[in-house]
Amino acid sequence: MTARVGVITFPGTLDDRDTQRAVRIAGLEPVPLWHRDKDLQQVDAVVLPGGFSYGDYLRAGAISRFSPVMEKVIEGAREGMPVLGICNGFQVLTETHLLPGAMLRNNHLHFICRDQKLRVENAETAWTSDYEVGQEISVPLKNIDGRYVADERTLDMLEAEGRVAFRYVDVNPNGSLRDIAGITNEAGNVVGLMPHPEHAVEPLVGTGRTDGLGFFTSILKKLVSV
Amino acid sequence: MARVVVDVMLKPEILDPQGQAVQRALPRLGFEGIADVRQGKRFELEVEGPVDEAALARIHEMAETFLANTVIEDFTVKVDGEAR
Amino acid sequence: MARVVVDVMLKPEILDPQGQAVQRALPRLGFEGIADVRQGKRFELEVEGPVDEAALARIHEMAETFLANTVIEDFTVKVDGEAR
Amino acid sequence: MTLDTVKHAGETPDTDQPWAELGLKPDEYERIREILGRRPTGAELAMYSVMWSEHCSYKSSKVHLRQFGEKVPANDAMLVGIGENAGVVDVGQGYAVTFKVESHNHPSYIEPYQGAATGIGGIVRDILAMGARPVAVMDPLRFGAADHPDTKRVLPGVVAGIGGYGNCLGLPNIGGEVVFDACYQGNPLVNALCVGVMKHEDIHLAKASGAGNKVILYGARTGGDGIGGVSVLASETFDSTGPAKRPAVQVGDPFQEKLLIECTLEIFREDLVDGIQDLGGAGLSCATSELASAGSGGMRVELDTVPLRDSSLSPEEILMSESQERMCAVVEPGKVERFMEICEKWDVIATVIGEVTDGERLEIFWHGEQIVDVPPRTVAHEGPVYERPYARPDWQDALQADDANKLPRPATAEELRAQVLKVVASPNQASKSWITDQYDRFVQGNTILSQPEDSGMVRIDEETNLGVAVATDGNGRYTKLDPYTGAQLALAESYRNVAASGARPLAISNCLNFGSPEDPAVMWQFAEATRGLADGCLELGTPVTGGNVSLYNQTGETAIHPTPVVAVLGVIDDVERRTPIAFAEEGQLLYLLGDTAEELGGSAWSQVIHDHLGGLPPKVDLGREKLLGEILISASRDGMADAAHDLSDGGLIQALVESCLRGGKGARIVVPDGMDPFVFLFSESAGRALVSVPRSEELRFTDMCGARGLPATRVGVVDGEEIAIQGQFSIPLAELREAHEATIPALLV
Ligand SMILES: Nc1ncnc2c1ncn2[C@@H]1O[C@H](COP(=O)(O)OP(=O)(O)O)[C@@H](O)[C@H]1O
Ligand SMILES: [Mg+2]
Repeated sequence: MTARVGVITFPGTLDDRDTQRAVRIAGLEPVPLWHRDKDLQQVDAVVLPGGFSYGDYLRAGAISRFSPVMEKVIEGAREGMPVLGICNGFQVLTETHLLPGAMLRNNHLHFICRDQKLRVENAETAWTSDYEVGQEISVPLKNIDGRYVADERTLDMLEAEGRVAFRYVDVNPNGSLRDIAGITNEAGNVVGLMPHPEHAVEPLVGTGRTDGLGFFTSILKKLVSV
Repeated sequence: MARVVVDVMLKPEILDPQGQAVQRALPRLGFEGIADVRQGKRFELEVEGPVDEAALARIHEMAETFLANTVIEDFTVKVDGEAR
Repeated sequence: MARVVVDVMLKPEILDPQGQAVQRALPRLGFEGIADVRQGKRFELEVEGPVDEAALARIHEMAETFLANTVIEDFTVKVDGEAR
Repeated sequence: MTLDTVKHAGETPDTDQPWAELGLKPDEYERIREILGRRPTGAELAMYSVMWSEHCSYKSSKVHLRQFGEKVPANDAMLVGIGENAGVVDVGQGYAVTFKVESHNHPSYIEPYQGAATGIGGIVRDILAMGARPVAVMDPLRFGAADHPDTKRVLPGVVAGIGGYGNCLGLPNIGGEVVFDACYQGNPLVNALCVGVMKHEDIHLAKASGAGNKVILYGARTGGDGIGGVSVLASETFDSTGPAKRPAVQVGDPFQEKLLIECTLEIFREDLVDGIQDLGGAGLSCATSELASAGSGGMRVELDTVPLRDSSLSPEEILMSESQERMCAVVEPGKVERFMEICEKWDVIATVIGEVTDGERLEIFWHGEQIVDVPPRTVAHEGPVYERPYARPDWQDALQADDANKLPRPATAEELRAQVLKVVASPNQASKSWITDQYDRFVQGNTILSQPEDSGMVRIDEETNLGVAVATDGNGRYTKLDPYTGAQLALAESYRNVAASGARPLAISNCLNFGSPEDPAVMWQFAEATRGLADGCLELGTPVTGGNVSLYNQTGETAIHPTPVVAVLGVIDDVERRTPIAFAEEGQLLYLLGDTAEELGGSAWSQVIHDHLGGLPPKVDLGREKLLGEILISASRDGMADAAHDLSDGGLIQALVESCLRGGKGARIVVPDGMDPFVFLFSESAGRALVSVPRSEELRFTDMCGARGLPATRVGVVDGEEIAIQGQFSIPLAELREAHEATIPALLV
């Protein structure tokens, strides 16, 4: 029996089917969850995929955070359930304050789609244990509201506690403070990042790299070994 | 230095998807009694020198030709008093 | 029905590339003398019923929890008189 | 104002009506009166005027477009042909693919962001209406001079609009074109293409049948935007004053459209609709009359039931409104409840607005009174048809006599080198990544190839690796020099691009962008181009499955270059066998396929170095194109080529630079004996491609070319960090990259 990973679809979510595919490729069972669901169907972990939920109107992630399913996600996250927010999912996690800071319009004001190099800064979270600290990976990045900001104190705290999970390497594609591409909560079960690991799991499509598979194999190991 | 504010709103007959999305979300969040929401842009301009009629006329022109697309948007210009 | 306006602006210490882009474009278009531009959002709410203190308090809460993200934004609420 | 009912119209035959303001001609108005046996009501007049506009009725182009149906090549792949929302082709394994390209030119000039955004929205709904899941978009674009100040307004807005809408829908953008030319200054061309995939049994058609079946309008509420958009924006020149008292530009809501897509696909999955039609130009007028016209029986609509955004709209305005993100479905009564449930699930508003009747009329009611009573075919399918006069313009001879082959050429190797750098850095030849990086090319996780590859390719079956490839091309300069040949060159190039990626070309869609049909010279260009395209498709064996015509692209007396944009769709059985353009393997051999003649008319070189347009375009040999295609496809399938790039504008040097930069590897090139190095590098002879062949495959590859009679010349080897043309010059890759990539950002930021 393998572990079950819930993949939430909000209205306007785009990468839900891609995320389910990545989960499947890693050997996990994807469980589609709907934004109106009031329970999580006993999944072992949850991914909030990318997209433009509610059109990203108002602010990216601002409306989705009030979806019924998010109450359960917040509850679960506080109890230690692994939660991964990718792109729009990361934006939702900051709007719910499960992760600190906020996402703003890219400093160049354009949507940007590129193959982005990242450095793994924390390989102890639920979603990064298959990587090594300092390892560089390349995964697609695509967003218009990808600029991570937080006040200095929060940034210092994140650094001091080792909670910056990923940093942009070579190019900071959006003006994120301190090149932050992804962060984790204190317990390491909640991780959010702007780039898209689920689009780097097959050699044939996208950029042709599989550097993103580690997210899903990390969670597989964690869930199946406990 | 004085501050001039230019508000740019979609014309009333033009679809405002953002405002609609906000309005539709409100009841779910427990806020009732809002019949309509329109979302627009607010520009705060810090103007060097006096904000006299000539300056306002120029800002008006700027709003008309650049800050707003008057095919779909209306705008208003107003002086906001001393900038903080 | 009365109109209440909520203005949401990025906090002063947060970089506002949209405002900056506008400001940078102005001289090219022949508009000089604008020292700074900040771009924010304006929400026009049509409120059913009286806009009394209770209503304003609710709108304030709505702005604080929803219309603005106070990690990065400031907001103001004001009554705009009768809606057209 | 009293309501202009059918009864009232019958009683007041002499009432003055604003038919001229609505763009109708006197004889057209007369014909409406004849059809109805009375004067039309205001609502009927509104419907006829939008549906008989150039944009909806194709009244000037119809007589020429007929050739696409008449000269049909033998090809059993076509499942649905011209006439539906989009054509459908069989790609095997039970899959069907639908694709179409459309224009949104004029709105994009007025409001670049929204004009382009709603262009994507419109074409996506066409594809959806066929029953397919949209899987990719492309955007062939043309702007005025790169350094013109207005280009700085139009281009970034258009690109942001295409990205803003397409990215939000989750559709990968897998290709397109960006061309600059002063002729498009006041008339940018914003064409948009969408591809969709379904199983054969899921194909849906736009027809209403079965008396008692319900007509359901679903999606966005109807507002006052875009009224008169069709007739004013798409049919008339800008200076004419149209009827637009309401804004003629629409604002798109991609979020609503995303919901509409998912909701509609779920409705298809449960087999709940009989007929379906998207609402595009001419809104409800178009949807109701087309559904009724294509089906059996009539239709009755209660206009009061249409959900409105603005309660002050008149019935005429409701019928003409082009509010975006709406669809119209015909549903059996027993399935209505489930239909509504699915709409509710997706937060999509759905309303029964009428039903199919056993009569023959389209009847529309407002406040209980009848305001429309028409035979639907006369609105939708039997509009006016013009045999517009056409004549070869008197300047054509002089233009062709102004031979580009006689222009001064570089005298030294150093000058040749400088011109190479200048051409690859020119706006039309420069890298477009500043633009294409604003588009999501990864979403849906099936993108095999995307810009800057020769074609965009997506996988459509994860188990079997079946895929489709699409390329779009058009060259207004060639077409201006010779419209017949120019259209065929566009076809040939697009065909070649698909084949170079390893896919087998199957079918064509096209978007014909021209000036005013009332100008006999433009009409001649149009007639020649359609004839060229139809003949070409017949010869290549690839049927035209659909397309779009955009006329009146002109400012005053000056028309744009005639610009037919041709999209070719191909199929590839195993996407793992695709051929990319990157020269990445050191030591591989570079083969030039095809013949190089001295052909510089309309070339990039003549434009960049001499600002010249004259002479004849390159010759077309479609038999040769077909052979080249077969070789490229075989090479891909049998692993004989690791990379291939078609040769087109900019000639060999342009292809070489692109492939080397993409792979990060240089090349050493030898000019073949007896060939002039300048002609070798810059000629734009058609029917050519550059291929990177592993040494182990060389013999097999050359044998294949030899056996089939395709000239294959070994011209060099992948090697080093520079492009070196033996005996001439060399340029480091870094210098080429700088030249190629810096141009567009510098123009626009
Ligand atoms: N507006 C655009 N949108 C998406 N892709 C584009 C656009 N413009 C150009 N491209 C892509 O850039 C690449 C180079 O374009 P082009 O030089 O026109 O190709 P070709 O000459 O081979 O037809 C192609 O992959 C094309 O699809
Ligand atoms: Mg090509």
